[in-house]
Amino acid sequence: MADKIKFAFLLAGGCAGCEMAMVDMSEKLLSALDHLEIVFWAPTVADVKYKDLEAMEDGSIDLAFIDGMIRSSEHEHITRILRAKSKILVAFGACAALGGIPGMANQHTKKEIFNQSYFDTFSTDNPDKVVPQTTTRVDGKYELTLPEFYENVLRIQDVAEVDYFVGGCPPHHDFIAKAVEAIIAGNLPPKGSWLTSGKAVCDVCKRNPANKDMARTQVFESKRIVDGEPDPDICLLQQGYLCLGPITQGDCGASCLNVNMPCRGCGGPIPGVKDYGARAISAIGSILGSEEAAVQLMEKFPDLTKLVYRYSLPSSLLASKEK
Amino acid sequence: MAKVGVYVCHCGSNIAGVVDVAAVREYAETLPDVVVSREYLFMCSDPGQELIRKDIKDGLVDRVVVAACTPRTHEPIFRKALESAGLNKYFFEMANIRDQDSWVHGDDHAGATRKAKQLVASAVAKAANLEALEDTYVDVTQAAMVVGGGVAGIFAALDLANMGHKVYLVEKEPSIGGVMAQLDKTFPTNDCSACILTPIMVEVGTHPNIEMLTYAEVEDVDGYIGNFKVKVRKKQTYVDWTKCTGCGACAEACPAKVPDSFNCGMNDRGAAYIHFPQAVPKKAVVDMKHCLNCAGHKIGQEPRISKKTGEPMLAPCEKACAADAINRSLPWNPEGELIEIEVGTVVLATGYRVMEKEHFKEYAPDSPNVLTALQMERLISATGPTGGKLLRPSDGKKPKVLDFISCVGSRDIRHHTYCSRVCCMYMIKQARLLMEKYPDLEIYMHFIDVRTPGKDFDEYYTHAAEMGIHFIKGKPGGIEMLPDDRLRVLGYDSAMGENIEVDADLVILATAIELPEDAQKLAQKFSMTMDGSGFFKELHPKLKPVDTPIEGVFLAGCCQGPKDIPDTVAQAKAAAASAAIPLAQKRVKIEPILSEVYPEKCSGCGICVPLCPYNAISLKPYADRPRAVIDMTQCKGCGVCASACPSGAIILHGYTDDQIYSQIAALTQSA
Amino acid sequence: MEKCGLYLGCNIPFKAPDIEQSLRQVFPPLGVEVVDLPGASCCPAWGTAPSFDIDTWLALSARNIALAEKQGVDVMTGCNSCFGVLSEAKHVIDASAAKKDVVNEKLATIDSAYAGSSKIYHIGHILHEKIGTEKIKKNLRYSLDGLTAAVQPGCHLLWPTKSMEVTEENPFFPTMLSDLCGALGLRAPTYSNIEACCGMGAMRSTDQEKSFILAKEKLVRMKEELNPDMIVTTCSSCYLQLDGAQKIFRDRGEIDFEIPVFYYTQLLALCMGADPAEVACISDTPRAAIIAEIQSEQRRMK
Amino acid sequence: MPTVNLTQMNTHEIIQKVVEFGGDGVVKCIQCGACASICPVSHAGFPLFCKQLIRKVQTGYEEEILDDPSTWACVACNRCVEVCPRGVNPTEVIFAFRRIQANELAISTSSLMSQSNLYEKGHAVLSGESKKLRVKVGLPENPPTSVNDEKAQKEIQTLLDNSPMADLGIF
Amino acid sequence: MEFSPNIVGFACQWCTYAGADLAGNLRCKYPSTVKLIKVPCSGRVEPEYVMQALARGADGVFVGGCHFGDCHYKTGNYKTSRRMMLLTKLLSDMGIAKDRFRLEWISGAEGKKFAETITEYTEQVKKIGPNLFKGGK
Repeated sequence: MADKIKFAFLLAGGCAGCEMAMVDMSEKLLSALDHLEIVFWAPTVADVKYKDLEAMEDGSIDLAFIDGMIRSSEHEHITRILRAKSKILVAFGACAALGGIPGMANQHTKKEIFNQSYFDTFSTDNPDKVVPQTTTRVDGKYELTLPEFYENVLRIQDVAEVDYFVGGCPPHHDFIAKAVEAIIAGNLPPKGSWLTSGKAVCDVCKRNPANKDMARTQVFESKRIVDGEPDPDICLLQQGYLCLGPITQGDCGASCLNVNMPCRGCGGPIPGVKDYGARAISAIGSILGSEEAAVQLMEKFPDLTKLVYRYSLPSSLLASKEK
Repeated sequence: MAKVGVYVCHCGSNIAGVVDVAAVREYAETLPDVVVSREYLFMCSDPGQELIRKDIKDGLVDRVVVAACTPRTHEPIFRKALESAGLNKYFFEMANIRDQDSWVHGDDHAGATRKAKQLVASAVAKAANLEALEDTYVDVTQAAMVVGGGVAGIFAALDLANMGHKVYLVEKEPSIGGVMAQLDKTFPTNDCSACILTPIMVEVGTHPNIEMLTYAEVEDVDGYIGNFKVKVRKKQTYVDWTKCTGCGACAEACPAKVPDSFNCGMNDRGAAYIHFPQAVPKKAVVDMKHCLNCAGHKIGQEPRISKKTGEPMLAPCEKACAADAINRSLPWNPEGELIEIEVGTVVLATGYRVMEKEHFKEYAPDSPNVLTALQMERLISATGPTGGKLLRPSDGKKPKVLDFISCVGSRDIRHHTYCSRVCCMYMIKQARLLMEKYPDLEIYMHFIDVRTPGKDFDEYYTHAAEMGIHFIKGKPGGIEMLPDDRLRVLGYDSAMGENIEVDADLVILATAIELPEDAQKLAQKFSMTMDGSGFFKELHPKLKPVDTPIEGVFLAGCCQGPKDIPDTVAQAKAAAASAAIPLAQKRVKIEPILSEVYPEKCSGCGICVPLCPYNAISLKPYADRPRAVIDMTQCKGCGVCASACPSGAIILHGYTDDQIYSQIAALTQSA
Repeated sequence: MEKCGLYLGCNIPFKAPDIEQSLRQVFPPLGVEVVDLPGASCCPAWGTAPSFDIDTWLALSARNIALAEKQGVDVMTGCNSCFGVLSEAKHVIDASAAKKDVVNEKLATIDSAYAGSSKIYHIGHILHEKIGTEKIKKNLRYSLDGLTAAVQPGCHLLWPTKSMEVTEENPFFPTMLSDLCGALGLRAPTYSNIEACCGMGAMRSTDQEKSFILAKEKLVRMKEELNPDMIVTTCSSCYLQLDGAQKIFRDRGEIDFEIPVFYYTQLLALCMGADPAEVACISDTPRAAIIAEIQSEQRRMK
Repeated sequence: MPTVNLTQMNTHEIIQKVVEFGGDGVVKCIQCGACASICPVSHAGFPLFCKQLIRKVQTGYEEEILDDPSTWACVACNRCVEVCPRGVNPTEVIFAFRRIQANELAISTSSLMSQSNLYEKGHAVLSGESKKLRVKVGLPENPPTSVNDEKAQKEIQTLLDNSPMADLGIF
Repeated sequence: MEFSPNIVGFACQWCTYAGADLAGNLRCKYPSTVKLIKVPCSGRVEPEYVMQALARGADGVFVGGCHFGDCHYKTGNYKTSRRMMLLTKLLSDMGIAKDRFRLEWISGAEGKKFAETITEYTEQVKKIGPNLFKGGK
């Protein structure tokens, strides 16, 4: 057996859910650890500091995962460091690969976000109107610093070259296991690829009419999940619940569909798609049965953008607003 | 790496007079993938094409961009040039720098030149991403369909049949003949319409290659050139046509009163009727909408038994029919019969209607003495409501003063902006026929302009003036109703520059020719495009006058635009000849600009399946999973499925994502 | 009770106030409350602002319409010309947001604003469409059975249909006024030039003699074709022309007949029992005899 | 009438002017004559009715017809608008020309009276008899209009003062 | 220099592209701002194309198809209409000025309308000003 693979795991701007998913591999993680030597996984698993990472030699890490997105100068800094140290860098999970849920903040300016966070909410008590500064002098002598909060949420690939992408919020543990096994076996696609089956959720969804030898029909009325409990055996889209399964990579095994919830797109677009949201409205717009149905949809979903870009707004072709 | 050759056309001065052609050529040289860039006076000329062929043969270029007029007319020409030089003809792309540039930006030479450069860059970018495609061929069903049994349909059907092809002639009325059968005499020779048309109708009726489907309408069309599947509904006649001899006894016996459409509503016919005396086929129908169910004998029921006689009580039509063709006890299906016919080509000859007078409020439409010209035609016809006698509808008296008004609904933005083309001539014809028969009549005719451009037409008109018919240049703006049922036409005489009035017994309105509503519905079934005037649009106004955007479907007669009988017959014969070409070739080419599924990318979501307007997409197992597949013979290449596919598994050859993105990139490069 | 803003114009209040009086008397019993539009001006007449500057015309018209809008009522006019000017102005303003802005900019200088919420009706439309002949019949005290009228609807009530709230089924062969006459028991057959112009208005002020050509042709055809007991019109201009010109023709010996002329609501008021001294007492062509006949005992309804 | 040399006419300028003053239909006219046939102005015998005016404008006449009062005889009956098959809106062409005439003060003096009445009292038509007549029929001396309403008169004057009409010095 | 917008157009080959050619035949003048990309049907225009053009800095994007009922492929333009309705919403949510994107139905017989539409649309885009966004991927 060859040497153990030197492995690093970095949390950038996320919630650490992806790391929890990794742990959810359970026994499979244990057997994987036979092949992995964890050199950095702060702070969840290993007590290694940024400076320890900075001290490593460039290219000394074989494989690095990053979860979470870039929201601050700290995220960018450490991502760039890890990139330099790693032979293979994987953007792991929806935030890292697409911008994720936090990416929806790109519909708002930094100023709006600060106002909301530090002034406007009912529970905020901030009479001096204090907002975070990158540097603060305390007692006239101590200079304290904070990372800079960026105008926009960025993906990992916006600040560093990414070799592979994994979707999911979080990635499904069965799928992580497959990916890790493939990496260990050295069975990797060309760089820049997604580690994925390349198939949509529908391919693995037991509700897909095609999987039941039934014909798909057009949709005349859109529904939200609050509008009632969907029939658990029939395709949600057919029932009018805007499921994004057809547009989303299905390495999750249609987990949400299995619990009667529509897909919201965390798996990311099928490879080759340039813009997740645009592709989603093209597909959904196509199966609507009438002009009225399109109008009704927009009334039903007044914030359509946050529906179709729930996990991928920073990946949109029009990632930032026209100023 | 693609080797793109760019060829910029001067089109004489059409392009070069506005666009700096040399600058465009030089700019093209700087574009990626471009290996050679040339300009020439007329690229479509043989020496122009030779420039391209030589560069291909010399191995210099393997993709060709021509910047010239428009691909809509010239793409096929240049593709042929590529083919003859041994290059796949789909390695061709055109930049439209004439129709969409020099011709519309004549006052902005700099802007036109800048746009030409961008259009060339866009074409080059697409060209570099083009793929080789191959034409395929399918066999042609050896039969043709002609829709519409007027004079246009009659001649199209006869010519096709005489060439040896099986022809289905579909006509919505019980008889063929169309509007021409309603006409009295025809200009400019004044020969009797029925006399010249009837023998030809009989020829159609007896032709071994022609199957007439009268009282029938096209319900649905599927398929493509060479293999159309047309569903035709034969409406229920309630008369057994295999037995009916056309004697007309049922029509005479029928007590119902229905406005006779053949006589433009000027008299009544029965619910049981024969379309007109010279009908072909001469068969009766029962118009069930107006049937009175005499003797309580409803369709499909046994007759009641008379208490007096003990005999069954039959309706008069049943009793009158000696041939036993009318049997109301039978369970006639009101839906008639739906039959599916397979044909290789189709000629549409659905004809026209004239506008009703009700639209023209200023012309006293409520007066019975205001007639449309077609009503006038029936009024002077020997088979018309008065047996050919000129009588005033309000009181049956002989009129003394007649007044014709032209351009009623034509050349009028409230109705139709076009000239109906035949009105001037038929008004003059009617006036002449009337003058010849009743020399004491006073006849006035109001024109905006008298239009007589046909052979012998102007002589016909000037002779009418010599006969004493009064021609007045100026359109009347109104009619007043006088107490004695006469009509005061309020006119203006442009020649004198004076207001004039005519107190007329009869006013005849030359109402516009227009496409009937049912023809518009038919147009949708055949995916016809309509022109600005509301008629079926030919593929090219000059060079493809009987072709349509749907390959294998051709046009004849007034459904394509107003025209007279000689022009209609000429066009019908042209349409027949064109429709015969695929039949003679026995196979037709299918262009490869079609959609295709990459099954290994397909996720089987099935979203594409209900989108296809041609039902070309289905899900079939591929490596044990349901995957979409497109039937190439059904696909028309619209690309709606490719745009919808969430997996990007469908591509439309000739318009792939890569190709279009490269064009977007080129057009958003600052030029 | 439905309210309607009575737009008086110029001719009615200044030259034929008996018509104004008839308007004020007939509507309340028919269920329409007449609301005044205080401060209303000239519509403005075709020969004034509309002949000089479009925007000035629109602003003046819009100011009048705005008076009704402020009270939340529609406008009804007794004068055809006012109806034409106001309808056309409303049509032009409502068709273009830009025009509306221009108009409101002007109105802002006088603290007014045009919204487009009030419709423009002619009193004939209110009587025919809103009240209806059945309701009119129920309010009559005298019947005109056996009498014949020649009606004169007037140009501005007929065309252009594109800018009017209510239109005749066929404006070239109008029937509304004949219907309204029919409600009074009056026979009002059509005649050949029923739709023609009487020559009043701008034409009469430009060249009285030429305008009389039209008026005379109209009167002669009425006389020859119908021999009517009276002429009935819903246009104050036609009323003044046909009444006034008739006297002149007679004085000059150009015609040998006289036909009394009524504005429709005058006749209606008489049939409802109004005092002729209030509602029908100003005319050049004598009306006393026919008025006496109308309100005679034999004609009183049971 | 002397012969008109068409090449010496400036058609562009007058057409442009008519279009600017609201008669944009003038270029659509094909001289079919429908408007003339029912035009009261033509029937009454005025020389420059709708069709003639349009033709003359199309031909480039301006000075030659500027003083013709026929246009002021148009009662705006709009029947021509209703029957015109080309969407010319002849009434508007006449009014456009009237506006050109008005701006050159090529108008009758009697018309000036209406303008000043409108300015002073808000009514183009007034009558010296009116008060007497009104009292006779049992109405107040003045109707509830601008005639006796200073605020309303001020409003109308403001609108007119701020209009191009004010530049003509006719109030 | 006056701002001359760069407008990327997508035109169905049966209607709007033919209408644009007809504008040429009729010599109807319009600004040289729009450059058409020919597609078989407006239903081939993916919302992503519109976004890509805007992302790459096109000042305006124009999509032209057949009138309802006139689609050469029966129903393609209905699909276009529904997709573009949703796209318009997305673009506005993402802060793209309303007239950066325009959908019009122009038939092959409407050469004059094509010229008028482009003239009017160009004016609209001029009013918004240049697209400063250059983010195409």
